[in-house]
Amino acid sequence: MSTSYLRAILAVTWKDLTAELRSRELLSAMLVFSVLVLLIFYFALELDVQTRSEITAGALWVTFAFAGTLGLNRSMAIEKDRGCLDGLLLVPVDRSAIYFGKALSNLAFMLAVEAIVLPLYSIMYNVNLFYPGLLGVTLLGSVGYTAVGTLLSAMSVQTRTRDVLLPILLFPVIIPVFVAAVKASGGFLNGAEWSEIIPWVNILLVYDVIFIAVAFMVFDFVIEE
Amino acid sequence: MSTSYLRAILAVTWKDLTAELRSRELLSAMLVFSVLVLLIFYFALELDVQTRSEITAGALWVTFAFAGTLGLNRSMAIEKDRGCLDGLLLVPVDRSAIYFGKALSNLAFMLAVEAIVLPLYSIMYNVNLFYPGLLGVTLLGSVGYTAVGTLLSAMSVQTRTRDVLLPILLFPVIIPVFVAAVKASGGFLNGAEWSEIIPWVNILLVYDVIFIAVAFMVFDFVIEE
Amino acid sequence: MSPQPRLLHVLNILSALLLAAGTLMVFWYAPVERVMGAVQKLFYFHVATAWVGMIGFIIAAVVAILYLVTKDLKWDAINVAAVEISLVFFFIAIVLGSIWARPAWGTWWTWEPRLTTAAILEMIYLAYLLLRQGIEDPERRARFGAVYTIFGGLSVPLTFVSIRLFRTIHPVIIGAGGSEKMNMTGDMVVTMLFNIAVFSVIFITLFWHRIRLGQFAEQVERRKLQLTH
Amino acid sequence: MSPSIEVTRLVKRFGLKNVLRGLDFQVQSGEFVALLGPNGAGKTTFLRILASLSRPTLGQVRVAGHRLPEQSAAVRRRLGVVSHLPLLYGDLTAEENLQFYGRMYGVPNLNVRIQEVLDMVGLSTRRRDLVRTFSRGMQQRLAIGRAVLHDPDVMLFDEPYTGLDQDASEMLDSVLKNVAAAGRTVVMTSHDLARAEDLATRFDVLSRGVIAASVTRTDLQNSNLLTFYKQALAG
Amino acid sequence: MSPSIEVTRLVKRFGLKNVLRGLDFQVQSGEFVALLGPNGAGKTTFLRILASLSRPTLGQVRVAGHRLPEQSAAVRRRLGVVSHLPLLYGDLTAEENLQFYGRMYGVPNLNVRIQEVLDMVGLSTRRRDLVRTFSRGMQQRLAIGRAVLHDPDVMLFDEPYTGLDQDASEMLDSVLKNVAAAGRTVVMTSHDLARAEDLATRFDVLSRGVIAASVTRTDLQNSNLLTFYKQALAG
Ligand code: HEM
Ligand SMILES: Nc1ncnc2c1ncn2[C@@H]1O[C@H](COP(=O)(O)OP(=O)(O)OP(=O)(O)O)[C@@H](O)[C@H]1O
Ligand SMILES: Nc1ncnc2c1ncn2[C@@H]1O[C@H](COP(=O)(O)OP(=O)(O)OP(=O)(O)O)[C@@H](O)[C@H]1O
Ligand SMILES: [Mg+2]
Ligand SMILES: [Mg+2]
Repeated sequence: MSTSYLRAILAVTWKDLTAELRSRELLSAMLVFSVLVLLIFYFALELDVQTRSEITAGALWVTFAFAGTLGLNRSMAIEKDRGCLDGLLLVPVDRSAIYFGKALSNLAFMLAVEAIVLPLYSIMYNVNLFYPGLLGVTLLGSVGYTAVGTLLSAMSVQTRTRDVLLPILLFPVIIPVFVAAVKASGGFLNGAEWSEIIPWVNILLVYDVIFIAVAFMVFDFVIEE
Repeated sequence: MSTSYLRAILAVTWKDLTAELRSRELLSAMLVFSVLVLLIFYFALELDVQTRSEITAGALWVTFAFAGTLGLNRSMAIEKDRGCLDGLLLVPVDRSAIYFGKALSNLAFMLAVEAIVLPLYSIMYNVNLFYPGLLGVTLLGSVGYTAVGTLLSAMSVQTRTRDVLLPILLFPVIIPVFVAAVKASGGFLNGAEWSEIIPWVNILLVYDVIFIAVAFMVFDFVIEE
Repeated sequence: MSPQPRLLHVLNILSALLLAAGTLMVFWYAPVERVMGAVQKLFYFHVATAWVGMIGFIIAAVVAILYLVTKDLKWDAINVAAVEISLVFFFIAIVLGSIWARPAWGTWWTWEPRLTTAAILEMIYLAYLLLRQGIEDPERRARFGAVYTIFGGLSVPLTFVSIRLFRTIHPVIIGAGGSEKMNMTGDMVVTMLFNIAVFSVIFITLFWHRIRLGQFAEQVERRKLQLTH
Repeated sequence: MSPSIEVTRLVKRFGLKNVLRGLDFQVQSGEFVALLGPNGAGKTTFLRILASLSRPTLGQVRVAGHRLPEQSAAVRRRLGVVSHLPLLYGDLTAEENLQFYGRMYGVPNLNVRIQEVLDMVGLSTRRRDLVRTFSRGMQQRLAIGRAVLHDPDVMLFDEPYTGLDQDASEMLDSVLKNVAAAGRTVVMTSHDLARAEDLATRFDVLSRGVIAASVTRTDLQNSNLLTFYKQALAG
Repeated sequence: MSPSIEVTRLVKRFGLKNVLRGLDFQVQSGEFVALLGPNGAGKTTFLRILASLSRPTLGQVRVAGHRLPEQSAAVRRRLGVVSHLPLLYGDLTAEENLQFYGRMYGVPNLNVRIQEVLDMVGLSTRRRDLVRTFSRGMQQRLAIGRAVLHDPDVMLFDEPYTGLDQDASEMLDSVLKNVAAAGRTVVMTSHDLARAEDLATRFDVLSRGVIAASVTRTDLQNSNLLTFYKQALAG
């Protein structure tokens, strides 16, 4: 990887972080939204303590998925605002650099949100979530999620229905990552055998690698008119 | 109500319906999204048949709430696109006419989605959902939801964080309607006594009336610059 | 900048004295509760902070109406002040309740309707802050803030009502420890009422300070403006 | 007769920045004022306040005899506005856009009027096309059609010539000349001094937050608008 | 030397609508072409294809010796584009926007260059302000600064004078004159024939999907651009 390629990636990430650190709008919105999703679940599903502990992993990942969509949408909307996407298209760097730059900043936002939602959930539902394994799975899941999410948000933002299209494109594609993450997280939470967990972690790893590779390869087609 | 007032309301609703009927983008997006939410729930929560029947009402309403946000957001984004909101502000009709016009078209979209999700859910999970009471509750809940949602989406679209703000503003405020709708729907589904259901229906009614009245009164302040 | 009015000075001192008195009363006057022991002392602060927090939210809604009617930004300053202070008090109430819940119920948090309602209330007003953050024009910020606090104010009492129903239809069994109804002795009631009064005074004092802070910020802006142009 | 627009000591502040600083401005009916000034002078800000789209921080504003922002409803009925954005729905056709606005303004004989307006702005053949497929100039044409649809008394036009081709510019020239002749009031911003000189009856230069200079066409007679403009900015 | 831009039988279709219908176009380095044509003629569509922002439906396009869309990466390095939108981030300051684009283009001595560009477009004092608070003309100035930041060889400017005041227009005049003199290629659309006549070395009229007429400045000498333009459209 040449230095100019790296510099381009960092320039994209840096721009997103600068804008966000100035206002901190996106992060706070994603956070509040996550907590709201958890609250809504409570009212809707009225889960008693027992079922609840069984679905901790599921509830967490649904929350991450929704909050993540929010973040992805906004991060791409910024590119569309004053025609910036055209500006990016005109730039003489490999399009994959733009992809990695956006994916990195999206991942940063997602991890920041998770870093607050996990302890909060831990207090609210009185479960210990601080297993290194669980944290690892969270990281792996988030990587897969943003890898695909960045690609698809770049697509959806170029359509007329951009406000609504992202979750529709993203959710079905992400299901394998989602299921694997839920299973693996649940395994760690319920103290399952390592041998039971490892297949799910493997799936996550494989998917992350595949998704990143494919996204890397097709991003050119997506972002070009 | 004067005829020019009525005509203005209908002009706004008509415009939204025309645009939507031409492309059917929003409706199809809301529908696909609803189905996806149901699927995600299925994977995340892995509900067995029994718990599932208990949470049917909750799952349905979570779905409606999320799909509804999608619709509201898009319906207001259209107004913001080429400065149309300014165009609406310049028009010499009572602002409440604009509110009712938008609320009507939003309600129409929401009911259309529900009219498809309900039978679909009924097939997917093999539960009978065709109780007149349940349909009535769905209507009441949707009215309350769009009454507040239209107002708050008019606010959120005028902020810098418009892509993300609506659910954050809407969900906490709508909780009473949401809880009442879940409870009443659940009551009908589980064949509860009428006397147990009636308080929730009353809450719904009261809320619908209050929310519509207040929204009517304050909409002027929201849409004015 | 105007110096602190005399009454505010008096309030400062009064708040400090009352807080000391209230605390003394909690620890020396009120009896130790039989079932829960010393943790129960948190109760007085818990109830008092929750109380003033709610009052503040109601004040915010009332002031919001005043703002919309008069369009005087003064009311907006009061509206923000009320929400911010109440948010803090209410947060303290939740934290205290949480600390209390740990020994009482064996958990920091449980999904009991009242707690959930409290959490939602906090969320409404956090959303309010996010809303304001996203708007630059002060006048519009004030208007939207006012409208939203009115909806918040509507949502609060009705949420409580619906939660009541919630409980009567589906009694929720609270977590591990279980809770017997406290038997409040007369001393306890007196202590509780006194502390509510104490925190009300503290609330008023802080409220006043916060409003003044808003005015100072406004003045600083105006000075800067004169300097830059 | 009272002036059509009357602004006294208008101040508009964005955060810390004073954009308008005690601006005074008067227009009689029948006057055609060209509002000139460098980029960022505050022309758009000022027109938006006159159009009741933005609120003054301080100061009095009366348009068509009504106070702003209090009586904005009465003012809006008589206003025609062209702004930097076209204020059109991309997902509706040209015709549907005009239909919608026509209904909102309660325009009588709407279909006839729409035909007239479409002919005027030269979009009759494109009436059934969605506005989002329009080129920049076509959107601007339709925006002008929208602004004059209800035959307003007071026209606030912010750089209306943007993106218009020769034909459309000539069309707009004649529209503006006609309305001014009919006793309507026009306030138009423009960076095209030659065109302004051609059309307007009065030239006001907005600079440093106030009307720095103002001259009528008759007073300008033996001088040149560009020189006048540069002097106003310098002084 | 091969031509800087070479377009053969270019067709662009939107759905059923043929916007460009077998257009041929050639520009040598050092030429300054003014691309004229009525609203909706397809000027923007054409420039977007040259800028590799849109794909031709049919036909060959070569820019700076490279084929589009296949070798677009090589082309983009040498392009400077001003479009109808400013292509700027509203949540970043003027300076941060230029910094970002400068890094993406790998501009050497970036900070010095940014200072130069900001001075040129007259936004030095506003460098720390967020772009979304800029007036229309200020955004256009910065968009021009962005387009020339990396000192491109081929400039595609779509109505670059939009919203610019007197000063900024003069600034752009001199920029365009300099770059053309330095052997760079410029293709500019404009509806302002006087200005085009002043600057360009060649005038092409786009009409009904093809270049309907083309004339160099020397050939135009004893005629008038407006007459030429009208004839081209009529014929
Ligand atoms: C809306 C906000 C709240 C109000 C108005 C409130 C008020 C009260 C009152 C009046 C009591 C004593 C009477 C009774 O036992 O029913 C009480 C007890 C208690 N509250 Fe709260 N509270 C609020 C929120 C919370 C929260 C958020 C928590 C915990 C996170 C909490 C934890 C507790 C605990 C542990 C008790 C003792 C219950 C027992 O005696 O077993 N409260 N609260
Ligand atoms: N929302 C805002 N926040 C902060 N400053 C603003 C805002 N809107 C406008 N401004 C500032 O107000 C000043 C005037 O802007 P305005 O758009 O009125 O200028 P203008 O005279 O129309 O310029 P142009 O000829 O470029 O259109 C500018 O300095 C601009 O930066
Ligand atoms: N996405 C699209 N879908 C359908 N038609 C389109 C689309 N984009 C442009 N057109 C059509 O292509 C034609 C050319 O548009 P273009 O924007 O290139 O015109 P232009 O010459 O730049 O006009 P102007 O001078 O008004 O900017 C127009 O008739 C327009 O309606
Ligand atoms: Mg302007
Ligand atoms: Mg164009």
